[in-house]
Amino acid sequence: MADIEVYKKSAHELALSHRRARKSMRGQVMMFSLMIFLTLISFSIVTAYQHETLGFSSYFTIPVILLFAAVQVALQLYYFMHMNEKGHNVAALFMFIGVLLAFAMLLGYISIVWW
Amino acid sequence: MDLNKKFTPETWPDHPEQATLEAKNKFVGFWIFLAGEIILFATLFGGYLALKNKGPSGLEFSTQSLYELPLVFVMTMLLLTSSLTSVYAMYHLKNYNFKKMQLWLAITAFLGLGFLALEVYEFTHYVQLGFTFSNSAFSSAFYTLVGTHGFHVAVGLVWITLLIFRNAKRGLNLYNATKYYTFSLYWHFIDVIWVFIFTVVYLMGVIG
Amino acid sequence: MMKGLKKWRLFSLLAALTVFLAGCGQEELSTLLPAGEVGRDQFNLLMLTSAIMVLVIFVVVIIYVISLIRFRRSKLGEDHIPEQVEGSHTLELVWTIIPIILVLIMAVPSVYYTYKLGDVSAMDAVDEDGNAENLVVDVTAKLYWWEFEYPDLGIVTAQELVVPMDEKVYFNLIAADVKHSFWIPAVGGKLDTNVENVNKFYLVFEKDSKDLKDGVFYGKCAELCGPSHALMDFKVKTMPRAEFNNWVTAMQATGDRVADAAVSQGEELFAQSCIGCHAVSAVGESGAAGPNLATFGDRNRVAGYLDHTEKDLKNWITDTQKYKPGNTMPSFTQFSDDELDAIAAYLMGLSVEK
Amino acid sequence: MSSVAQKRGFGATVYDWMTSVDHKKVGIMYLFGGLFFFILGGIEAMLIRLQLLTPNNDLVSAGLFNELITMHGTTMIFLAAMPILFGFMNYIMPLQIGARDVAFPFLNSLGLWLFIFGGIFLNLSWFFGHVPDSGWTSYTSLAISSEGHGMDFYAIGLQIAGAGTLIAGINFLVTIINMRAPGMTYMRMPMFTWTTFVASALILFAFPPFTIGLFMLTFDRMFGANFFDHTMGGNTIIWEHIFWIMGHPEVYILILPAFGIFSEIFSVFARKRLFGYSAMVFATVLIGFLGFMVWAHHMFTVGLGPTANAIFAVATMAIAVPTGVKIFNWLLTIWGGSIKVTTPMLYALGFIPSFVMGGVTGVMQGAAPLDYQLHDSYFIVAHFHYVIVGGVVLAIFAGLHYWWPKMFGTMLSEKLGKVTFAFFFIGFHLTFLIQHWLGFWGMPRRVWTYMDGQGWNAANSISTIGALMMGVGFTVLVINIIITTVKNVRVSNDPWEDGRTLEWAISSPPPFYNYPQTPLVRGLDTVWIEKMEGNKSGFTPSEPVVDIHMPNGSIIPFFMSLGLFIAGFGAMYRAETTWGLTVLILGLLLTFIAMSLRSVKDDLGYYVKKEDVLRDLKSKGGSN
Ligand code: HEA
Ligand code: HEA
Ligand SMILES: [Cu+2]
Repeated sequence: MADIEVYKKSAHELALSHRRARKSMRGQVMMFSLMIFLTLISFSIVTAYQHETLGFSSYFTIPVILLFAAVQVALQLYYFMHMNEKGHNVAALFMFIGVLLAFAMLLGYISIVWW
Repeated sequence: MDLNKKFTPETWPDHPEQATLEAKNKFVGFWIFLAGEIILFATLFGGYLALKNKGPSGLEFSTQSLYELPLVFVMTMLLLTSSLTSVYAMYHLKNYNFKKMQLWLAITAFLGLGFLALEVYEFTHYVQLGFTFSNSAFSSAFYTLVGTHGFHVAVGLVWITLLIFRNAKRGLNLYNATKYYTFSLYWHFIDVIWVFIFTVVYLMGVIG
Repeated sequence: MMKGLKKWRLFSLLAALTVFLAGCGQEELSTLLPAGEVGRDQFNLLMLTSAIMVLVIFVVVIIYVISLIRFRRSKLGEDHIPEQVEGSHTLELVWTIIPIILVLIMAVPSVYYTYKLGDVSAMDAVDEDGNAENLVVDVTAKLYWWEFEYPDLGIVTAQELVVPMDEKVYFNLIAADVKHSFWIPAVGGKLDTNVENVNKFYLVFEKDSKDLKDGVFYGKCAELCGPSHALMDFKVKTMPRAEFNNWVTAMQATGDRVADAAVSQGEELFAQSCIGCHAVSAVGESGAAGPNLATFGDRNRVAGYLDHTEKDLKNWITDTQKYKPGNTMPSFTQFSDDELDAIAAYLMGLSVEK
Repeated sequence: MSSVAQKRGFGATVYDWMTSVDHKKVGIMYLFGGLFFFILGGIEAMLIRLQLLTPNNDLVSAGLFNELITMHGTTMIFLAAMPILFGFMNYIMPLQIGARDVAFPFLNSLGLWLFIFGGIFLNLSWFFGHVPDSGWTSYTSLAISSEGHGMDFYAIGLQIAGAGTLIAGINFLVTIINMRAPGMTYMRMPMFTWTTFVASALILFAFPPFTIGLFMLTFDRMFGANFFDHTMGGNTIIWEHIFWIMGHPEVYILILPAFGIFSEIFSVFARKRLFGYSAMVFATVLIGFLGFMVWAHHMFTVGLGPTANAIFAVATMAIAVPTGVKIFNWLLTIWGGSIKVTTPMLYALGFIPSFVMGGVTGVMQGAAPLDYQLHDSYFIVAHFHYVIVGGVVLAIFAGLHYWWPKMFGTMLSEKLGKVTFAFFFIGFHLTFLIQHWLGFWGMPRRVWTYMDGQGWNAANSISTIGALMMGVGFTVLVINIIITTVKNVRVSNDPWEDGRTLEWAISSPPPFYNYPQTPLVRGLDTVWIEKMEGNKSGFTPSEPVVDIHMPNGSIIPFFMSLGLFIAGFGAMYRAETTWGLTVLILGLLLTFIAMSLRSVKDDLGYYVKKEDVLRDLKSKGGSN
């Protein structure tokens, strides 16, 4: 719309916002390395399981890789997709309901209604 | 909105993706759409889990004999990295640095293309082995789940290519900032789904 | 005068009774006249829930009617502005809690019966000699007909289920082509016959079907399965255990029955044209393309629903698609009238009860 | 407005409607599209009932009967009831929150055209002679083995229409979240807006699974997949789950907006604030949520095992509680009010006992062991027509009478309205009450005929007579609409005189930009508050008159939908013809090109000049 108020930042404010952005970008890169790390672990323990080197049981491996997947997803959502920032209430609400229903549905399938 | 309005880094708003009502609508609408996509993929995962390794008697293919982790690992790395590059693009969007943003988006697209090429390679490889779409219930479920994700990647690629070319001359403005931003949301979401695919389909498939 | 009045009273009582009984439907297929334990459990649940529902409707209607009478604008005047009440926490609490209680009253027996009716643990029980303790019937639903196999007795029949009274009869249900559903309304309902897995449940038959109008209970297919879904009826004969044992023996004795071309013209024609799909011996296994006809003469219906007469039988043989669209039996138009008579006579003679 | 349109010539008018992105025009098109399909579905219902009039009837053949019930169910649910409700949502909801349009006008039009083309696609099956015939539930063992292209029409037609539904749902959600007028907090939103919100959220989460289910069906039937072929390892029960995960929320998608319509009507014609507003909101949300947790109650007899049956039975019964809260709140709304029995109110009053009767039979079916007897019998048919016709259809008729003056600026005849009600209401109970007993007496549903001598004859005849009465009632409604339109007596802003929500504060019909000035909302039932405080217009602006930004119309949605429509035929005939694949590709290409055009072209809308708005205001006598 035409009536966007254009606010001109002072040089100082501009510098500040750039600094903030850079800082948050550094955070993103950190999170990225964490994701890569988790992925690596997941692949390694499954490979280890495959080659029966370390004697991992599937009861250990499967929950762990699922947990790692959940963590990665949370990182993506909260950092890369900025759900940690404000103004995301609606987004968070709908994503939560979505996840909840998806979870309930899958749980229902797998545990009680699927043969 | 005046399209010709030129911004400078000083006048560029902090949240360009939500600066107008139209932009806010798109922003909220896209998130809501993604929430629907969660359920869509959950249904696919449900179907896949139910039909995993199910086929006619004498089914020759199983998750354990079929999947190859090294390839999947490379694909995963490509897609994860492309997620980071699109974060860089958004970083430059906020800083009103159009050129760099386009550059990072192009890199993102290339990584995505690499991913897609590997997926096509994987599928053709399986088909050559005889694991076709009609081979069994398992094969149908596998191709549909992974293929739907692949289709999303392809859509994303077309989308970003159009955006990059369309705006090359126009530069950044409040009208297209949201378009870029929703693309990046979409791209991250594709990554989220992939995380579950490589975990539930491939890693858990290899375990058995 | 007095007498006339009495008569009139008696008459009206009778009338009321028939209306009431008609309100319950017909004995051979009404869920309101349950003829076995399972159906009775379900009927009791029906009565309980109906009572609660009537109560709910009653309460709602009372409030509704009173407010309609009391608060009409025509009574209150055109300018009346009622007080704008926001709500009432007490009232809201009341109409949240009372329904919760009502729901709980229904939920407890529902859960109880769900487990009770789902309990098939005794199905595979065997006595010391390794014989099955309970009667098990394997039901296969096929496009518009039903096959009943008694695996422990080594016999097969079709279209008419024969069962003993006053004991649990266990069923294994499956469909051979598309999904159907197995339902004997008067005895208890109902379980789907899926294509990919066997469903198990039990029924108890407590009434002798001899006393019914047609001498049988009606069974229905309750899942849309194609054009002739409506015609996929079957019948159930119940009898005391001793009679049932006799029936089983007679069935087992048909083991060496074959359609012998030398005996009669009808048998010869049957051996040429029909034997590929229809067996005439009840001994064997399920899985035939057409219904087993060993007891055809004892049956109550042709093709599950037509009158059991030679005329209907001949009509059926010559034009199966007219009577059951979409069924898998071809029509036999090549027979002459004499030949048809012969086949019909032969089939009507296939019996184990006479 | 309409006089201008007439001067412009027929072609231009049609083009104007085809390209319109105005939520009011889109709403009207939804409404009439839905009514058209309602008549189709109604004619199918009449044929069903006529076939069942007597035993051994052969008015229609067995195969045709299955096609009729399938198309009746599918048409009524997806193409009649839902679109008509979308029509109301589209037209009324933005007015109620004081917005000038929906959040995505372009997508709104796209949703409409997807619905229309999907509906046409499905119904073209009649002309191709391959009609869906596996029931509206399309259980897959039958749907997979069904010959011809009937089920393909079902799968693709619903896929297209379903995409439109999803788009509409998202659009409504965003509209309500982002575009409420100043002061319109969530807890001041009219009940109809709230139910629109929750129903849209249900659409958001219920339709994606169905999309997947339909794709699986399409792939199985047309592209050689094996999801539902058990000989290849497939599993037909997956379809049943997916269908009901959509199907159960779907029935609440229908009933919640109906609840919303009645909530408005009760408080207007009882002149009283909705009793327990916050409890009503909470109950709506709770019903929506529980709606996702009960899908397996349609599958009690599938053999899922006692544990699953028990859990779903209890969850199902739980829904009675929030629904009861709503019923009693309505009762307490009219209690102590000043009830004026207008036609809309008549429908609302008819709704309460009818819906309660349908609802309680639902709870009976929720008792799993009892449902073993009731499932797939006529008892079920009775239940769902009681809730759907006694709830949704009565709401649609009520809404038509209630909002007709707002939408078309002229009042439907009250007298004819009451005649319609009498025929329809009596006919409805006559048709469906007796069906409960048919179910008890062992009559399965979906039977094309029944033998004599089972004691079902009289009841079936009564049922058919009732259905014909409904037909008469509906015909009177159509006559009413025609007469009213011809007479065209104009009405004021607030023809019911007791309007409480914002839509009654602007002219009937509203100008295309809705509000000359965005309103300021001062509480629940803001117009009522204003009127009570002596502000006759019921309206307080929140801004001076300024230029108004409006979206441009566009023909692109039409072509996007057309492309999918064409592609559908290609997909269907791909295997057996040489042209199939080409048509499939061409259709998709058309859609794709239309989409790209949309995204490449800048479309920034236009402005209504302040002076024009002021002039409009003056010519209306400065009423607001
Ligand atoms: C608008 C549509 C609509 C609505 C609102 C409902 C509402 C409900 N439905 Fe219904 N239903 C359908 C449409 C609808 N249904 C359709 C179309 C089918 C068949 C599909 C097919 O197979 O083709 C179906 C089938 C169906 C079945 C499956 C039956 C079977 O096939 O075996 C069941 C089983 O539990 C069920 C239950 C319920 C329940 C518990 C409610 C509840 O929401 C009702 C709640 C309301 C009340 C209970 C009344 C008011 C409450 C009070 C006054 C409080 C006090 C009450 C008590 C304590 C009981 N429905
Ligand atoms: C929104 C949903 C909806 C609505 C409104 C209706 C409305 C009606 N339905 Fe039905 N129905 C279903 C949804 C609905 N239905 C579903 C989902 C099924 C299950 C399908 C399946 O098994 O797969 C079903 C099944 C079904 C059956 C069971 C079929 C069977 O199992 O064999 C029957 C039988 O009586 C029936 C009857 C009716 C009748 C008489 C109406 C009436 O209320 C109709 C009223 C309509 C009118 C009165 C309009 C008539 C129009 C005219 C008369 C023309 C006039 C024209 C002009 C003036 C221009 N419906
Ligand atoms: Cu339901």
